[in-house]
Amino acid sequence: MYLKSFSRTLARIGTRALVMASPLLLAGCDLNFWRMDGHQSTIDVAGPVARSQRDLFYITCDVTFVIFIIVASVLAYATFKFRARTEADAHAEPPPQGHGNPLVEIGLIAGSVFALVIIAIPTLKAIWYTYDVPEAEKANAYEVTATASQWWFKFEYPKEQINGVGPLTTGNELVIPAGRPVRIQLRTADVIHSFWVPKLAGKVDMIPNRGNAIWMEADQPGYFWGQCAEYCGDSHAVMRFRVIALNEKDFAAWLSAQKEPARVVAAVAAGSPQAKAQFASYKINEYGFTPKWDPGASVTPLENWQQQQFPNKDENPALIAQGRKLFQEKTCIGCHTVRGHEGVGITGPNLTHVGARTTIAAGLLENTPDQLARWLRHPNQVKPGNKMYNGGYIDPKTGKANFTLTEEDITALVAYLSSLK
Amino acid sequence: MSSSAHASDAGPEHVDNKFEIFVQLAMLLAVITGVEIVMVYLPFMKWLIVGGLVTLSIVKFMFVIFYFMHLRWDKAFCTIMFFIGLVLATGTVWALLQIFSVGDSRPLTAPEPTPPPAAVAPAVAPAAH
Amino acid sequence: MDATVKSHFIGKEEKSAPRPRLLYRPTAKTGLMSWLTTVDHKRIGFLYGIFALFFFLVGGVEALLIRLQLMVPNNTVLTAEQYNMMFTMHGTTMIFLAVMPLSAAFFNYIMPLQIGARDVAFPRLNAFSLWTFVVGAIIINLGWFMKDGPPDAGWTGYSPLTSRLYNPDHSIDMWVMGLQLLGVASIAASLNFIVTIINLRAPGMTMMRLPVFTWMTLVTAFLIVLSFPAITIALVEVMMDRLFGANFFEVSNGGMPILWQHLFWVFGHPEVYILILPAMGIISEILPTFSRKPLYGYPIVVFSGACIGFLGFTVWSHHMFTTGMGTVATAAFSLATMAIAVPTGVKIFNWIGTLWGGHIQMRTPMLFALGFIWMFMIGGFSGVMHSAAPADAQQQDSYFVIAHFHYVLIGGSIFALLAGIQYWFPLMFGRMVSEFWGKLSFWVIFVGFNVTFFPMHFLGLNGMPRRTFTYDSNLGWNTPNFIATIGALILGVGIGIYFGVMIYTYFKGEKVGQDPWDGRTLEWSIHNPPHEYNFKVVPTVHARDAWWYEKHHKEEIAKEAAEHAKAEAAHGGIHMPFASIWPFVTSFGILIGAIGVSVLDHDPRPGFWGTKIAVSLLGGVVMFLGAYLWALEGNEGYHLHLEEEDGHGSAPAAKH
Amino acid sequence: MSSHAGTIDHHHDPSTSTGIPNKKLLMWTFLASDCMFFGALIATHLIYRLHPPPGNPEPKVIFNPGLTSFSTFILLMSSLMMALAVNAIQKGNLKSMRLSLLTTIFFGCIFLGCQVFEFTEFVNEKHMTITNSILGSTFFTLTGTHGTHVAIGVLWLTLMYIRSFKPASATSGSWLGWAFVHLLVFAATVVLSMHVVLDLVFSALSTGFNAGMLGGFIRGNFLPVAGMIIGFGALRWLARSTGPVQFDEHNAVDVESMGLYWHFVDIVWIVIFTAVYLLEYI
Ligand code: HEA
Ligand code: HEA
Ligand code: HEC
Ligand code: CUA
Ligand SMILES: [Cu+2]
Repeated sequence: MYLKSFSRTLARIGTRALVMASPLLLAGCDLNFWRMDGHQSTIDVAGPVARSQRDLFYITCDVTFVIFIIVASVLAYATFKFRARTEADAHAEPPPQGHGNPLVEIGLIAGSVFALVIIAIPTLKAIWYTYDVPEAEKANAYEVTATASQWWFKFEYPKEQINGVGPLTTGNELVIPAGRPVRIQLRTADVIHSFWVPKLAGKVDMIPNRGNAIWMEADQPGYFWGQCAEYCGDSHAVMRFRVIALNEKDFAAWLSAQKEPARVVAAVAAGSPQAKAQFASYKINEYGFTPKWDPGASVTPLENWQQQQFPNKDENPALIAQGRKLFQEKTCIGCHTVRGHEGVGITGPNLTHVGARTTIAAGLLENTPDQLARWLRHPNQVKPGNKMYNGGYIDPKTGKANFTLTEEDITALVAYLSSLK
Repeated sequence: MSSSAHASDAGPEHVDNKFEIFVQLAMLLAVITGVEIVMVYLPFMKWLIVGGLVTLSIVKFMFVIFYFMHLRWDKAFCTIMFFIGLVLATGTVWALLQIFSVGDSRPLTAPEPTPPPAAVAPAVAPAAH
Repeated sequence: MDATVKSHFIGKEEKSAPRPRLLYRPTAKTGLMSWLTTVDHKRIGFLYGIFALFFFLVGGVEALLIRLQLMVPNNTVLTAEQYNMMFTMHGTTMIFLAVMPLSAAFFNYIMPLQIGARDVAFPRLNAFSLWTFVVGAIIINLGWFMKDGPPDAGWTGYSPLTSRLYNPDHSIDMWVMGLQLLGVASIAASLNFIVTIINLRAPGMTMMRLPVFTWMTLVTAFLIVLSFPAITIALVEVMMDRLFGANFFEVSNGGMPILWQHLFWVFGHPEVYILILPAMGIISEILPTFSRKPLYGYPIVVFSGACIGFLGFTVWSHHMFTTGMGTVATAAFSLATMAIAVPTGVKIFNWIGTLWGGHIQMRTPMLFALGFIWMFMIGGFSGVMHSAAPADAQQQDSYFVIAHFHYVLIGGSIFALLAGIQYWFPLMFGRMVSEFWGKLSFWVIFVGFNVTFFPMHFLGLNGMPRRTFTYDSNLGWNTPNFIATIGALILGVGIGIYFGVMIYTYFKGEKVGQDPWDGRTLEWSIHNPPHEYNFKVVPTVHARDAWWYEKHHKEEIAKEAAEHAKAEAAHGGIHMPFASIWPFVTSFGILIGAIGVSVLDHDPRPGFWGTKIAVSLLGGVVMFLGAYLWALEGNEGYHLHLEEEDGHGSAPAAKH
Repeated sequence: MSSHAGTIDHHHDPSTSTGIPNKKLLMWTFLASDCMFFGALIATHLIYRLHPPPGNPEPKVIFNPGLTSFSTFILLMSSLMMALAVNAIQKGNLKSMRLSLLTTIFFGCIFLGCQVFEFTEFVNEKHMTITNSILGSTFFTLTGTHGTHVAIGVLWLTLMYIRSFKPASATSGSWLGWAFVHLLVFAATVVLSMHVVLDLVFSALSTGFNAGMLGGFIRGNFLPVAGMIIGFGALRWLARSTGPVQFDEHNAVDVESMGLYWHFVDIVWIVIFTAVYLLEYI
């Protein structure tokens, strides 16, 4: 009787599951997700630290998988073998009332301990390995300081001092040398954040009043996705960043370019700025974007980044000059630094070379004129609660607007920001 | 039941003695406290004094729980019960102090200089100066 | 041990002398008043259960909203703030308002029956625990109805996100105060359970004869009384910071936010065992019953339970592997965490041993129990993967953790609790859930659960962080998220069926007689639904599976019971505690005070009697009066004489 | 069973499985829990002492060893009195128990008074507050929580003391009313006298103690002082003997459980005294 209802149940569930799954198949979903080869994969790794962590994970997987197979087979066997199959069976005399066997127990405990030892030894090794740059390579390690704020990252290069200004500072895109260990000091300006570039290394938290550090190394030059991994308030989900690893030569070139003050675009042709407000409009509450780099595209993300380093072709100097003026007038300078130009603020990311980044707003938006305009138009919709809105556009105490940007202003500002290569 | 027998032998004599035990114990505790207060000003090695203070406190502690709180006369189970909490609490406090005394836990605001923050710092003994 | 002796410690007989008006003992047996004043452990257990199931549905709806938001990339079902409130409330609700009270419901209802007691040691304290739990739940959820909104700092409430600077509104105050009260309620209830199990066992019920569920109740109660103080202190510190400007977590004055994490997890890890041990206890009751065999290796199962409880206090920092604790601490906590796999494994092995050679009856509770073993094992294995600290650096705060703990929490705790409801339903209400619908609900839940949470392992390893309200479409997370959402809907349907069937059965289900499963422990020896006094005669226990033994030694037991009945009658009959309104009043005072402290604004006007202070004080006074009158009314009871009652008693002679 | 004989075995309760009375077991379990409670608080304090931020006040400069030693001694003596109270009621000696309880309450109040004095001094003269430094936060929270425990203990002792007057023939509601009156008078008297004594100490500290100052003080505080004296008179009257009461050796377990709590508060202070105060002086 149980059997009958049981099989009936199974049949029903089977059909049900099929019905449920069909929209999924129809939607043409990528059913290869189990390959786990996304931009933030912890499996498809690109550096020694992440590799040691993944290999340890594989060991834990193997050991537990073997145990699972054994235990599960015994469990399944017991369940089917000792099932009461008939009504009579179920009401038969109870089986012998045995109470256990100490030898079996001790054997199983010993087995479990043994399995754990197999996991424990590589674990200990990896703990010491991932803790700090290996002694032999210490001298070669490159030092960077990363400071998180709600909801963006500041990167400082203490070795690259700029006269009278302090260390080289960038935001949201960390450029590091490839093939060389990098030691990153992790700091935070407000709450707890966590620094995570899955392909290069597991995360380490950025905790107030605590001097954490992480080390990582990229095997090859590349473009890596990172994300804040500790819940840090409203926009935690969109607190992202990128790491760009360059070979020694490119890295040196990049450093010297970055140390330059902001670019000034000379006015070639005089003429009134042609303001055009023709950017796409966005729905309220529409976060994020769909970038063009999917695996298999013709341009790799790194190539894309490299192209971004060159000045745009059709720059409009008048518009840019107008933008530069607005940058001052609209008090952007209070929060942002554009070294060599007017800004001195440190509340927001350093924008000296913002045009040379591939993303803005902490890895959230692609750095295109469209997206820049969108950011300037609605910083709060793109990134709820961020300080550029609360504090920049509106005064959080009074709730009054500090200033407004017209579409013309935005066009000019976008032109200016895009020119900052 | 065995308890009746137990009751009579643990009964009256003990009860009468307790008054004196309690008074004497209180005197003893007062003296120990006095010794402790004097001890901190003695010019001995730090570890010796800390050790002495901790020992004396434990002695006081034990006297109070076993006499004033009757653990001595009660079923052993009460002692077990209390010690489960006491041991776990002591262990947890100890572990927390250990964790916080390694160099990695040094807060950034701590006064000692050592410029590279996460560098190895000497472990500091709890609350000892 | 002579259980019939009336002790002076219980209180003296009161000649029904006229009492002060305020101290009249409530006598209502039905109606609202009877529920507010009840001290009957079964009614209290029932109320716990109802509240817990209600909050389970609330938490479930929150979960579904979470899943809907994550169904497709860049979705806009919820705003960022709403999403953050949702997962905070989902976690808090499920853990503190669903699983814990549901376990407490079973502790209350089943445990005294299993040890042959007529009630818990402190019946009024028990009522107080219940109402204080309700008050805590109200305070935590109050935010939904206020402009401040519910808390949104995660169920772990990591400082400094909970400070005034980053969360200026009252939502965090409510969270802090609510958790504080839940702590008070849990500790009070657990103290009660500990004393009950240690002291109120029926004659012959030695510790090593306790049913395993009762043992796990005991271990859980110990975990609660020993771990909750840590979070209490942590919450006090947050409260001092928020209300009085103290500096515990204030970085500008040298505070260290990391301290919160330590204190939270000193509580938090034992807490997860608080969630699973009762479940393991339930499983250890169901498997033997439906295998018709005693539990394999009883002493080892008990010992491993205690062992898990103890080890649970030594591993808290495995939630903090990414906080840069240094090598030695990380290694120590990593190894200690792995060690827990051993006692847990022992339990799994012994459960399989119980099945081995049995006559396994595939009834609904058994299905859930077997499902539990499978799912919990998978969850446990991903736990072991976490315990390898460097590997955890990649998994921490990713969906891999979400997968891990939903496997142990749903596949573990919830499966076992659902099994327990099915298992004890006939005892509680005298009706039995239909096999077909019960099994259907199991399979839908089982499938839905796995479809929801298995893909999350892949999501986590593919780098999706938890607590993110949105994600981009180019990271390879779309499909698993979509599948998970479909799974959650299936799960929802399954739970819907389960609840629907339960409600139907409560009103219309098939009636069953006593002991329908051929049970092994004492709760099956009584009439169902149980009488107020549980046992007509306090049973005498001769063996581990006491009821099984009684069923096989009928004459001997019948004789013994008759003697006991006589002795008890000579002592004035069955002693029952009076009902009382004062625990409720005390909790009500706490409610007022808590609202004063956590919800009201500081009164800007000068003077002592700002509304905040006034309301808080008023609450304090009501609470004090409640407690004082509670103390003054005394703990006397009355006596029941069963002659006039119907024939269904507990005496084994009277049954079958 | 012995319970029906003249003497009661106070360490055995035949109605429970272990023989330990329920209340006592409850209290011991609660104290086990409270160990974790104070453990977490003390750990917090010590951790911050381990890592004092710059500009944190130096405890050595702030603490007042004389006062603390005095209040430690007082608390020890209160523990003694508490033990004697339990001893007395176990023998059925109600009068002696009441006296011991009152002395315990008295010592408890002195301890609390010392703490109020200490806190006032730290805040007003040493300028350490809960907000201006981490030491202030941890110190005031830790010792304040302990003080709250003491205050709850005093309240409990008072309630127990009042309950010991419940007439054997409690046939009407009148006793309940009197109990409330008793409690209110007790509370008012305690608060008033602590107020008066502390004021006296403060003014003695500022002007020196002599007869003239005392006269001036009494004149200046006529109402509180008079209230205090009336309060004591009323308490004496409320405590007059009115025949047999419902409180005897059967209640010993109540008193004993309360005693366990009180002693525990004392041993917590033993730990605090060493860990928070004494260790700072080495
Ligand atoms: C019911 C609740 C429950 C249970 C029982 C467990 C059980 C375990 N948990 Fe889990 N855990 C949680 C609930 C639970 N957990 C929650 C809620 C979180 C997240 C909190 C948050 O951040 O919000 C968490 C997070 C969590 C982390 C932190 C992850 C992170 O954030 O980085 C870790 C790390 O070690 C961990 C480990 C373990 C281990 C080792 C066990 C072990 O007890 C498991 C033991 C069981 C087995 C191993 C299976 C059976 C055993 C055998 C068949 C024997 C043979 C096996 C071996 C020898 C391997 N858990
Ligand atoms: C016991 C604890 C418990 C339980 C039972 C659950 C149950 C579920 N949880 Fe759980 N969850 C947690 C504890 C729990 N969770 C915790 C502690 C967190 C971390 C919080 C934090 O980060 O702070 C978390 C976080 C969490 C997340 C991650 C959020 C994030 O980090 O961004 C997700 C995402 O999918 C999720 C999903 C679910 C789902 C789908 C269920 C399902 O099992 C729910 C099933 C129930 C229902 C579906 C509702 C009942 C049915 C009806 C009302 C019938 C009507 C409905 C229909 C017909 C559809 N949970
Ligand atoms: C109150 C401070 C404040 C003001 C004023 C302000 N910003 Fe910002 N800005 C920020 C912050 C903070 C961020 C980082 C937001 C994030 O990503 O979370 C930011 C980010 C940006 C970015 C993206 C930078 C990057 O690397 O991701 C741009 C571009 C920008 N701001 C431009 C402007 C312009 C143009 C103005 C003036 C119209 C302005 N900001 C005014 C605070 C401010
Ligand atoms: Cu920063 Cu999350
Ligand atoms: Cu844990």
